Order: sequence, then C-alpha cells, then structure tokens
Amino acid sequence: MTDTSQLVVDERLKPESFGAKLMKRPELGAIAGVILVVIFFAITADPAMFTLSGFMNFMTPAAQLGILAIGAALLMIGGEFDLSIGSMVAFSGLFFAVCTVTWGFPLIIAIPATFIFAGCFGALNGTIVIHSGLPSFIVTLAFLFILRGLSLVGLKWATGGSTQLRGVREAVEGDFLAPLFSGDAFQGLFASLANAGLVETFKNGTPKVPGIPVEIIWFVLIALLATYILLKTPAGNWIFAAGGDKNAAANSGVPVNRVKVSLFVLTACCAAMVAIITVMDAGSTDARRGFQKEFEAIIAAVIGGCLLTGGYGSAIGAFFGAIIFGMVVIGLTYTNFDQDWFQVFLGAMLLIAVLFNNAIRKRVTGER
Amino acid sequence: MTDTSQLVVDERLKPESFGAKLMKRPELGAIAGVILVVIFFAITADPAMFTLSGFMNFMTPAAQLGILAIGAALLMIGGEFDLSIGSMVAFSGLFFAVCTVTWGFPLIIAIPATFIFAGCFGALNGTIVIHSGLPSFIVTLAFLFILRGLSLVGLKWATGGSTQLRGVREAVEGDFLAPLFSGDAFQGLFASLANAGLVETFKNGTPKVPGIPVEIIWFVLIALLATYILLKTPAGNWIFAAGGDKNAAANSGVPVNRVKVSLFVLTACCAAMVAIITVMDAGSTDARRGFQKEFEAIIAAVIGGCLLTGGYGSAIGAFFGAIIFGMVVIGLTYTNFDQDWFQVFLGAMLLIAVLFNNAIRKRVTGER
Amino acid sequence: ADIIVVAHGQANDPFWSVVKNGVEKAAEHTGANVEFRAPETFDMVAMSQLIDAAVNQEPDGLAVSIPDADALGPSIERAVAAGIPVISINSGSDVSKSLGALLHVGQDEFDAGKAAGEKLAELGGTKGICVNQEVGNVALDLRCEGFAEGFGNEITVLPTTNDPTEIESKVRAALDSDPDIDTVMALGASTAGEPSVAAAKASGRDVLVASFDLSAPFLQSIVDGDAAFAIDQQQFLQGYMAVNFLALNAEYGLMPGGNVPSGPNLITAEKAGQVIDLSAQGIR
Amino acid sequence: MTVDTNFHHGDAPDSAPIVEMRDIEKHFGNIIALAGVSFDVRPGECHCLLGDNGAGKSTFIKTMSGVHRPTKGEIFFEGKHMNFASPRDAMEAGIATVFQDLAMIPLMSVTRNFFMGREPTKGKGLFKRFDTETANRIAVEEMRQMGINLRGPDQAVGTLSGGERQTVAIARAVHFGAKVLILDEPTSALGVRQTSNVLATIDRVRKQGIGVVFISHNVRHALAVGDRFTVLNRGKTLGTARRGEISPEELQDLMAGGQELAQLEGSLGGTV
Amino acid sequence: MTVDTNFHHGDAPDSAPIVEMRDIEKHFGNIIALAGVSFDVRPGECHCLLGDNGAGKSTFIKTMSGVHRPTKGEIFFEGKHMNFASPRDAMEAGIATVFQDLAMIPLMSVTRNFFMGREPTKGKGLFKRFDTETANRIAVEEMRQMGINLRGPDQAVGTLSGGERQTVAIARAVHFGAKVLILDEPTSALGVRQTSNVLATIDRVRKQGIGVVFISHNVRHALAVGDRFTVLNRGKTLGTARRGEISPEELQDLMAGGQELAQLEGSLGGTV
Ligand SMILES: Nc1ncnc2c1ncn2[C@@H]1O[C@H](COP(=O)(O)OP(=O)(O)OP(=O)(O)O)[C@@H](O)[C@H]1O
Ligand SMILES: Nc1ncnc2c1ncn2[C@@H]1O[C@H](COP(=O)(O)OP(=O)(O)OP(=O)(O)O)[C@@H](O)[C@H]1O
Ligand SMILES: [Mg+2]
Ligand SMILES: [Mg+2]
Repeated sequence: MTDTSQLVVDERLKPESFGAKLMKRPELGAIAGVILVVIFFAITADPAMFTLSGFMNFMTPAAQLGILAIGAALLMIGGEFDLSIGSMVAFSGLFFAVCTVTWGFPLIIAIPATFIFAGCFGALNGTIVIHSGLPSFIVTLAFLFILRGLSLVGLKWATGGSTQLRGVREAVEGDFLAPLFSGDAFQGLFASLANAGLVETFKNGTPKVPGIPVEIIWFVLIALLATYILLKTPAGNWIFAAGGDKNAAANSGVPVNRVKVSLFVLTACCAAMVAIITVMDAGSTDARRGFQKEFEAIIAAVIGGCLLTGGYGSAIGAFFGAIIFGMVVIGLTYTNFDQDWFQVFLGAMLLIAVLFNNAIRKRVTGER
Repeated sequence: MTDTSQLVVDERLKPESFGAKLMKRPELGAIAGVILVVIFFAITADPAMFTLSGFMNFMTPAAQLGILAIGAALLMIGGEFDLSIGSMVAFSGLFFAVCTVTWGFPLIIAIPATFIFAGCFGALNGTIVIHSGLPSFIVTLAFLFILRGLSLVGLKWATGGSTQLRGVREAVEGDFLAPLFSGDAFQGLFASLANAGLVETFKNGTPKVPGIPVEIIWFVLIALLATYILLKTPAGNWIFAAGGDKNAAANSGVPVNRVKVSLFVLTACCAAMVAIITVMDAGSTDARRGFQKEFEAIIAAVIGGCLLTGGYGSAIGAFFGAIIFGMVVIGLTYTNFDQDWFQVFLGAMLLIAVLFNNAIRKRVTGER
Repeated sequence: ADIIVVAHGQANDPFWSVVKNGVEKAAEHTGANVEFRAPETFDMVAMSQLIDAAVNQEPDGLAVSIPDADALGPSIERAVAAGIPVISINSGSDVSKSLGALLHVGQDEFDAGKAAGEKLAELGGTKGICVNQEVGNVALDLRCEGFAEGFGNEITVLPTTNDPTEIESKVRAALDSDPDIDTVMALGASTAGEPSVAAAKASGRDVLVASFDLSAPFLQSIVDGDAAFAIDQQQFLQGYMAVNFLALNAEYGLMPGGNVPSGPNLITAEKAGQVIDLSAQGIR
Repeated sequence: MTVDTNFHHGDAPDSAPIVEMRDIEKHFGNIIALAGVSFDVRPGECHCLLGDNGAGKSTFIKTMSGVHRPTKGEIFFEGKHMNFASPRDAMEAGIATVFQDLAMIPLMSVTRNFFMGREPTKGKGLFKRFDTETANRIAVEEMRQMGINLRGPDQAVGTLSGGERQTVAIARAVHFGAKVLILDEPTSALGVRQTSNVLATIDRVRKQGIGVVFISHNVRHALAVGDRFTVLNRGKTLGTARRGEISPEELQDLMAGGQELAQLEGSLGGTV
Repeated sequence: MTVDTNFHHGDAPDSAPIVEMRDIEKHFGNIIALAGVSFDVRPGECHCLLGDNGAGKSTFIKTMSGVHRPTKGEIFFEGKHMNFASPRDAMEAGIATVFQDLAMIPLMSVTRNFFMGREPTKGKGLFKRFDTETANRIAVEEMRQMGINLRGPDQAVGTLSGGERQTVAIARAVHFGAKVLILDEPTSALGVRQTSNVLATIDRVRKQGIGVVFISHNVRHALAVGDRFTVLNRGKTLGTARRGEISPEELQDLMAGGQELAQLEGSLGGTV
C-alpha cells in the first residue's frame, strides 16, 4: 500500500507488440486499407497513377472530399449528422460567387462573409436539433432540400435565368488572397525542380505538376488541427463525451449543447471552405455542386473508423478514409476496366478495403 | 402484502387523458404530421388533389416508397441500415424482367425466383455485417454500388447494348398472377360505382379511377402485417431487443444474429416486391430504377418516428411517414408555387411536419 | 492508339450509354484502345479531375464534352498544351475552338430544345411543361431554356427525380391542376417520356407529348399516336465519329476541317417505326 | 501483495457437479482478466464467488454463461465437455443468469424485457402470437413477490429506479430458472425488504435442487445463504471453503485481497 | 400500506443549510415520482437519504443537482433562491454528484471520464491544451487511494469491472468536491476494502466542512457515517431523525416502507 510507483509491472498485463499499440488507435486503423488499395492499383493501374502528377490528380478530389469528411467526422463523433453539407457547398459557393462576381467584393470581404454566412446556417441547424430534440438526420435533411432549392433560386436570380454562374476566375484575378484558396502552391519550387529534371515535364517542357494544389495543403492542415483538438484539448474531450452519451456528459458538466452547435458551425464552415476552393478553381458554380457530397463525406468518415452512433472515431481516420475513397474513384479510371463495371469495382474495393482493415486490426490487437 | 388485485388505484399515478395514451405510441406519432400536411394542401393546392383520382395519384408513389420504408423501418428498429435497397430495386427488377422476357418464365416461377434472388443478397449483406462486425452502413453501401453496377452490366448483356429492357407487359399479359402485382384492383366495383355516379367519370363515361392500384393494397397489407409482427409476436420483441442493445439481447437469449439476417432478407424482399410491381406497371426496366430510394425509405421511416440508433419505432409510423413524404412531393405540383422553389418547400414542409408532430406529442404526453 | 473519352453523363444514363456504344463500335472498327469515363453525377469539379487524370496518361487523343467551359477550360487547355489532340463532343460547340479543340461533334442542347419548341408550337401547343429529371444539370437546363424560347408561349419547368412512378404522378398532378396545359416536353425518353405518355393518357385529355432522345417504348407511342415526336441528336455519332477522327489522326494525321453537326433530328410517326429496333439495341 | 492464507480448503459435497470449470483463463487483448480459475456448482447448493473489485468474478461467470469464450480451460456441463457458442445455448442447457449490468433494454417495457427471448405465446400456426395478458400478469406478480409494486407492466425499463430494474432481472432469472442460477451481485441496488426476499428466494430454489452461484461483496449476505465460498483475487482463485469452516472476519480479510481496511469509527464492528 | 411511524423528528443543527429543498414534486408524464419532499444539508454533516426501492431518492437528488427541474417546489442554495438550468450550473455552484448510473462514457478512457467537463490544461492562449500527464497521474493516484489499482489510465471505462467503474465516479466527485457532495448508493458495487475507504472518505470530507448527502440501502453503512437520517417512502418523506435518536432496527423497519421482511435463517440477525 505504500508503493507509489505507478510503473510497477502488473502481472495482469501481457506484453503488447508495438503494432498492436498502433492499431488500437482509431487514427491508424484506416492505414491498412490505404496500403491495400495502393497495392491493388500498383498492380492494375497505369503507372501514370503513381507519378507525381498522378498523385496530385487523385489527391485533389480526395482533399476536397476530405475537408468535408473531417468536419463530418467531428460532428459524428459528437453524436450528430449533417446531411446538408453537400447542399451547403452549392449554396455557400453561390453566395461566394455572388459576392465576387455580382457585387464585386474583394476576397478579404467575400471569404469571411461566406464563412459567416455558412456558419449561421450551421448554427441554425444545430439550434433546431438541440431545441426540438429531433434527430439531426431529419433536421439537416430538410436543409439538404432547402439549401439545394435556394441555390437554384439564387442562381436563377443572380444570372437572370441560368443555372450556372460564371466569371469568378476573372473577378478574383490578381486579388492578393486568391493564391491562398486557388491554384497551386509552391509553383516556383516546382518550376525549378522541373528545370533541374526532378519533376516530369510535358513534351513542351512545362512541368507536369505546376505545384501542390492548395486544397491538399488545407486538407493536411485541417486534419492536423482537428486531430490536435480531438486528442489534446478539453474541447476534444467534450466532443467525445457529447457523442458517447449525451446525458452522462451533461450530468458530468459538459456543455453538451454548446459543443454540438459549435460542431454544426464547424461542419458548415468546412463546406464553405470547399465551396470557395472549388468555385475559385472552376471559375463558375452551378446548382448541382456538392451533390451527394454529404453522403461521400460520411462514407469517408465511416471508412476511417467513425461510429455512426457517435462517441468514437478520429480525424486522421477520416483523412485516410477520404484518401481511400478518392484513390479508388480516380484510380479506377487509370485501369483498363470497362466503365460499365465502374460501380461494381468501386463497391467491391470499398468493401474489401474496410474488411481488410478490420481483419488486420482484430488480428493485431488480439480481439476476437 | 396479501392484496392480489393488480388493478388497485396507485396513488403514484395521475389520471391520463385518452389523447395522451394514444400519442405515446410511436405508431400514432406521425398522424399529427399527416393532418398538418393535409390541411396545408387543402388550403394551397388545386382541389383536384383531394378528388378520388388525385388521392390515388399521390398514394401510388407513396405506396411504392412505403413498402420499402416499412422494410427499412423494421431493419432500423433492429439496429441496422440497408443502403442497398434502391439498387436492389433495379437489380431484382432486371432479374425479374430477364426471367419473364428473356427466359420466358411464367410469373408463378418468375416471382418466387425474384424474391429468392433478392433474399439471397439480403442474406449476404446480413452475413457480412454479422461476421465482420462492421457497421451495416458501410457494408450495404458497398452493395449499393455493386448492385447498381451489376444492373447496368446485366441490362447491356440482356439487351445487347441498351440500358432499357422492355417487353415485360407483353410477356406477362394474360398470366393469371399478373393482376396480383400490376394494374388496379376492384375494377369491376369501380366501374359499377361510376355507373351509379359515385365515382367521377371522363366525358366518355369510363371512370376516372379505374380501381385501386395494387401497390396501395400491398402497402396497407404489409403495414398491417409488419405491425402485427412487431407488436404481437415474439419475433417483434426480438427485433426491438436486437436493436435496443445487441449485447443485452444476446445475453438474455435472443438469437440476435438470426433476427438481423432475417431482417436484411425481409428488406431485400420488400425491394423485390417494389421492383416486380414497378416493372410490370411500366412494362420495362432500366439502369436507374430505384435511384436514391434507400435514402427516401430511411427518410420516411425517420419521419415516422424510427430512431437511427435502433430499438425504437414502428411500422405504422413508417406508413404515415411514406404518406407524408409522398404527399408533399406530389402535392407541391398541385400548388401554384414556382417550381424552382420545389425543394425549398419540400424541405420546409418536412421540417414543419416533423416539428409539429414532435410538439404535439410532447404537449399531449406532458414530457418536457 | 490510346484514346480517352470523358463525358459528363454516366454510363447508366440512357443517352450516354448510346454514346458509349458508339465509342465502342469505333474502337472495334479502328482497333484503337479506347476508354470511356464519366463522373458519378453531373459534377463539373469531378469531371475536370477526370480530364486531368486522362491527360496524365498522355493518350493519343481525347474527346470531351464541355457543359461548363469555365470549370473544364483549364483542364482542356492543359491537355492541348501537353500536345494531346482534343475533340469536343455533345456540348460546348461555342467554346470548342477557343479552348483549342480541333473540332466539335454534336448538337447544341439549346438549339435542339429550340427546334423542338418550334415544332410543338407549330403543332398547336399553347401552354407547356418541361419535365426535368435532373435540375441543375446544365445540359438539361439548356434543353428547357431552348424549348421555352422556341415554343414562344408560357412554360413551366417541372422538377422530378429519376423515378418513373413519381414522374407519372407529378405530370398527372400538373395536368389535373391546370386544364390549360396541352404540351409536355420530356428531357429523356425512357425516364421522363414514357411516364409522361402514361400520365397524359390517364388524364383523359388531349396532350402533346414530345421527348428528347429515344427509347423503344416511346417510339412505339409515337407510332401509336400517343406522342408527337422525339428529338434525336444521333449521339451514337458523337462517340463514333470523335473516336474515329482521333484514331485516324493518330495514325495518319488526318482531321476534318470543320465541326460535325449530329442533330437535331425530329423523329415523327413516319420514321419512328424504323428506329425502334435500333433503339432497343442502344444505337439510336 | 501475496496473501498468506489460513484458508480451509473445503471437501467436495457428495453429488456430482452440474457445471464444472477447469483452469479457465480469459485474456482481453493484452489484459489478463482470469489467470486459471477452477470452480464447480452442485445441485442444491449455493456456491458464493467472492473477491475484491476487478478480481474477475463477472468475467468468470460470463464465461460460464456463454458470453465469453475462455482463452484456455475446459467447461463440463453435467459431466459432458461443453463449449457454449452463445448465451442462448447456455440458457437452453439450463443456466439462468443475472448479469451485473442486468442485460435489459432501456427503451422496452418491463414485460417485454422480462420475457425477452422466451416469450409466452397463444394461438396456433400462423396465429401464434405473443400472449401479452399472461405475460403482463406474470411479470407484475413475480415483481410483487420480490417486493416491488410496479405502477404498470408497460413502463419502460429505462425509467425504472435502479432497484426496480435489478429486481426485474432477478425475477426473470428465477422465473425461468433451470438447473443453475447465477446471480452477479443481485442485491447491490436493492432495498432491505427486496434484499431479504432475494436471499429467501435463493434459499427456496436451492431446496428445489437448483445449483446457485452467488456473487456478493457483502460478507453477511454471503454467510447467510452460502454453502461453499470461493475467493478470487487478481484473476486467481485463493481456494474454497465450506460453510462453518471459516469465520466472517477471515472471509472478509480474504475478500479484501489480504490488504488492511481503512479504520472506521462507528458501528461497523467486524464486517463491512 | 401507510406507516404508523414512531420516528423521532430531528432537531436542526446549528449552522445554516447549504442547500434547502422545499416541498419538491416531480412528475414524469402521468407518473408521480415525488409528491412533496423537503430536505436540507448543512456544512460538515452527512445527511443520509434512505428508503425503499422506487421511493424517489434518485429522482430527488437529481433535482438537487440540476438534472431534473422540479414540477413544483423551491430550491435554496446558501439561502438564495436557485433554479439550476443544467448539471453544469449546479456543479459550478459547488454541488458534486455521484449518480446511481454513474454518468460515465463507456468508450472513453478512465482519465478522460475522470476529468470530463473539468479538464486540467497546460500552455497558454492558442496552445492551451489538455494536460494528459497530470490528468493520468491524478486519476491513477485518486483511484489508488480508493483501493483500486488500475492497469492503466487509458483503459476504456466500458471494460472496467462494476466496482472499478463506480470508484472512478466517486473519486472524481471527491476530487472536485466543493460545498456539497451527493452520493447515490456509492458503495453498491464496491468490495469491502473499497467500501471502507469510501466511508472513511465521507468522514474526512465532512470534517472539512463539506455537506454530504448519502443514499444507501445498507443500514449499517448509513449508521456508520450518518448524522441525520431522512426516510422516503413512495415519493413522500416519513421524517428526519438525528444520530442516536433511532435504533438500527427502527431505521430498517422504516426503510422497508413498514412492510415486514421475509424470514431468513442464518446469521442476518437484526439488520440486512
Ligand atoms: N472487455 C474487457 N476488456 C478489457 N478488460 C476487461 C474487460 N472486461 C473486464 N476487464 C478487466 O478484467 C478485470 C476483471 O473484471 P470483472 O468485471 O470480472 O471484475 P469483478 O470481479 O466482477 O469486479 P466487481 O466486483 O467490481 O464487479 C477488471 O480489471 C477489468 O478491468
Ligand atoms: N424518467 C422517468 N419516467 C417515468 N418514471 C420514472 C422516471 N424516473 C423515475 N421514475 C419512477 O419514479 C420512481 C422513483 O424512482 P427513483 O429512481 O427516484 O427511485 P429510488 O428511490 O432511487 O430507488 P432505488 O433505490 O431503487 O434506486 C420509480 O418508481 C420510477 O419508476
Ligand atoms: Mg463484477
Ligand atoms: Mg435510486
């Protein structure tokens, strides 16, 4: 009883392998799936897929999806869903395009305005969910329809009848904030690398990869930040608690409602982020932007180990989940499979990746 | 201690109104929403909506959705999801069409074959979920893609290149089973009612409503049967238990795995049912049948009070949920609203119906 | 030769499956190694990424549809910059040249809609609905806009999903609630056209029904007099010609000097009978 | 922390054991919950399983009732080697269990929980259905016998008080009780009246020839009904004693894992 | 079923109560859980709340700690009228509670549960972060003081044994204990050593001037630490007695709601 050392070896513990320790973390569970998918495509796909440009090519959609998926994952860990993020991408994209094109605001105003705008809808979603006690599934579903519909109405209003609003690229050209949210980063570096022959070039000498698409950089930053929040801050603890058991968390003094509303705002802001990036990249927006992205974001989060019932998951898992999903979707086009079979392969690959993942984790951690 | 009468008035109970008793049942919760929606359309919509033919017109899609929704509701109460039912509608529709058109089987073979075929996939879904321990969301999602893809491949194979297989109507014409799964029931009755002037007629004297579309009858029958199973049989008890807490149920001796696999089979059979009805009605099938129906079915079940986390809900709730959803979708066409606003209204109506529902229930049962 | 086709419509879309059949036929005839790719839904961001993926493989020819020149422009220009011969198909005739494509095979959706609208107005239509099964798909929206312009009279767009039962009920509802509607324009024969015919029949009214694209049952309705006409852009050609040109270009450096219009082509009762079988095989 | 035990090892009673567990080990990943435990129950006896928190008692009885599969070791049921694949198997063999976490579904009613997995039916063939009236009647009556007057049999278990809920689980196990009744801390949340009813019930079923496994932290409860006492400590068994061979103080000492107790003022003389 | 009580009503201690509850009623839909209960706690005393299963004890303390809003009745905290909107409010006012259901998140680790809602941080500004090392150290140490040696602070609470889990909840409440400490059947799943530690802890914090509300079904535990005893029955209070004014047998009788106990053979003389 007087022994104060906590590090005394407990005879009730077996030694644990390093692998087992790693695989226990939900963050790392999805890695096995990534490896499997890479191996699959290394065998079946055109070698162009694993060149630098091929990598950027599949990472770009993965990053766009991933930014949404990380928001969705945090919200799912907190015990709620947001089905309106896909529509939110369209709607905040429209808002952003109207700000820049129709109203001619500079980015320093348009971007914060878009985030605030999206955040307000997120807060609205959250408030309705909290105060009605209804499942967030049904509340945000209503907003899926409402925001999608408003995007259509707004587009027609802004363009005088079309469902496509163009001219964003011209409107933001030369704005000092533009390079933060569009195009490729480190272009100078890549150009000199290309000159030095370290990056592949096209026949005409321009580098095949002009730089790192900004969304990839944002994606990594957001994943790191979300992981930091989840694992290293009190807020992270509250998110897990709110999702694990709402009543128990509230009874222990966690401000559950505040946590949930903040998560809805955060998710909406992730959607706004993706909207800004894609609208600036594409230079236009239309009424179908972000269609079904809510669904893909949830898929990525679940592949990455989040539980639909809340209270368990990780941002890094969602990060890898988005990469798996993005890699499979784009990767299949690098293979010789007939497009008719595309969905069959997509489904099969997802299933195999997740099953494999699961099997590896069970084996390594010794669960039965 | 010797008092054996159970009916002694307990001083720890307040008298409860009849309304409160009714509203406590999840079966009846969704009724308030139906009434609200009816009132809304009675005011805003063209009177044609609430004629007999208008009623049949919105009930037909509601019934098709409802058959899926009841299956989905049972599965959700049992704690699982099936995202593959929409694709299953397409795939089993294809199988049924191939049976009748390509292979020329009579319905007495084709229909059971289709159910067995769909059931096998349901069982496969269920078995993978049970044995891998993965969330059913992700497993059935894989099958969403796989079955959708297989439908396309199968259609091209069956037609030699087209995505539409036609000729079902001709193939089943005259089959004695056909009236059970297609067209309208009670045609004779409606014709004589029309003669008696009780049913509206066209100028040429044929009744505007030739009968009750069979899917409506199936819908009602299936809702009653599902309610009976849920509330009145041991199997119903097992479904609630399996969804409420898998471990607790298993520890109390409920054969959880068997229950869950059966529910997957049942859901797949509901999809096959809808497939058979729609294929026979349309006379053809194509690769996009049932697109996103899984989603709508879950929506209807949730409107009807099912919890996404399992263990709570009702078949009658899903019944009304499907009617609400179907009525809103079709009803908005009867109104004068600009159809660009369609999705905005759809979302708003769903939200209001569910909020209203919830408010009424809370008020009547005195929950806070 | 390696040729890649990137389209905005999916392989299971009845319209695009015919394009794909054309592509395959051309592959068979020319011996080229051809791949057809499309995003999962109408998604311009995803489509531009698919074009990028294609460019990375440095094929000998690239055929793309261009429903949104802003969104797809940079990717197409990158392909051109990389020295890949590009042909645009289906949509984008107006921007094809400026983006550096060699030529355009197709028909403008807006023009097709306009032609259909004019024809319907000529047949006596006064008030119409345009059944759009994928609102927000710019290609389909353009068809409706063209229809509105050609028709001249009042039209409303009826948004629906892909579900035939729902479409039938909604068209029925629209007809029931407004007795003045006498024209229904469907944007796809099998998804929207067939249910519209059924709804028109069930309403017991005399309604003009026309549709974009072809399907065997819809053509049968034209023959039977239940529908007015279908508007066909012979999309088989769009796939077939584009691949053929690109293959010839890769082999011999040949390329026609101008755009190839593949439609529009009105299929009325006289012609409908002949094309039913071809339609059932996915060629028309 | 080793215990120098002055524990009297008990002699085996005469009759053959219903369940016999030999050298059971159970590991969860790298956690060793049971490091080799042997145990048996004979008809008509109440065998108490005692021990400190985390000693492994619940894990052990879960292995016995088919919830966990042992990592090592053998189970014999009525002399035959057995490997329960699920709790349902164990139940069908005749083992009824009250788990420490009660295994109740909070959203379901008392009656539905009571009969979960073993519903009474009426009618025949296709019309065979859950006999709600009988079920309600039995549930209310069994609860009353345990000392709980329910407001109604359709109250959701999640809204019952802790003791009411525990009583449902006990009444259920006793009602379906077969050859072995396992009770994992059944009286922990019960009032005095309910506790004495449960102890009396244990005595009653034992007299009917059922073997009872009783887990408790209350020395007085264990001594009141136990015939044999097995003490676990840190996943290992410290031995088995028969009734009368061991004093309350000795037993309490063993249950505390041999560590001394905090000094208390007040009336807790001897046993806690 | 009415109780003809020979209960001695206690005199109020000298100091002013920290929390005073007057005529609290609580209804759930048509269920009346509390039908008018008055109660107070003073600094430095341990006030025991006793009663049969389903009497309303847990409902009552949940009202006190902000989980339920009373249907009728008033709450005074340090003399001021109070209406806690959430448990967090009550906590910030200085009420720490161990709920009967423990309010733990099974999937989260011991440390995370221990500090849930009140995480220790290190660093400043943007880099203010959860101080994992300190938290782990405190959690393990507090658990050890209660008599539980954890394998590690990162074990998920859902995989702890019943008693280990209960100890986490108690250690947490004591660690953050402020002006009032409410313990709802805190010793129900505990071993003898842990129980005596908890009783000793109650005694210790009382000496520090904290008011303790202690719910138990064990007459001996209540008598060991209680200064005043209030008995509930069927949602009503039967009265309050001071220590020494009531015998164990009388108290047990009241706790059973005045109904007689089953006859037991064995060593359970007097009190269960
Ligand atoms: N699923 C699990 N995963 C990991 N560890 C577990 C699991 N279940 C139990 N344990 C550990 O095994 C040990 C034994 O637990 P068990 O529940 O059997 O104890 P117990 O003797 O019933 O204790 P109590 O008297 O507190 O109920 C505990 O230390 C617990 O932490
Ligand atoms: N949310 C609720 N809804 C309906 N009834 C409830 C609810 N919570 C408690 N009750 C009822 O109120 C009564 C008092 O419950 P409470 O939990 O306060 O009892 P208790 O005195 O703590 O009993 P125990 O000693 O068994 O824990 C019980 O009969 C219970 O069924
Ligand atoms: Mg235990
Ligand atoms: Mg209680």
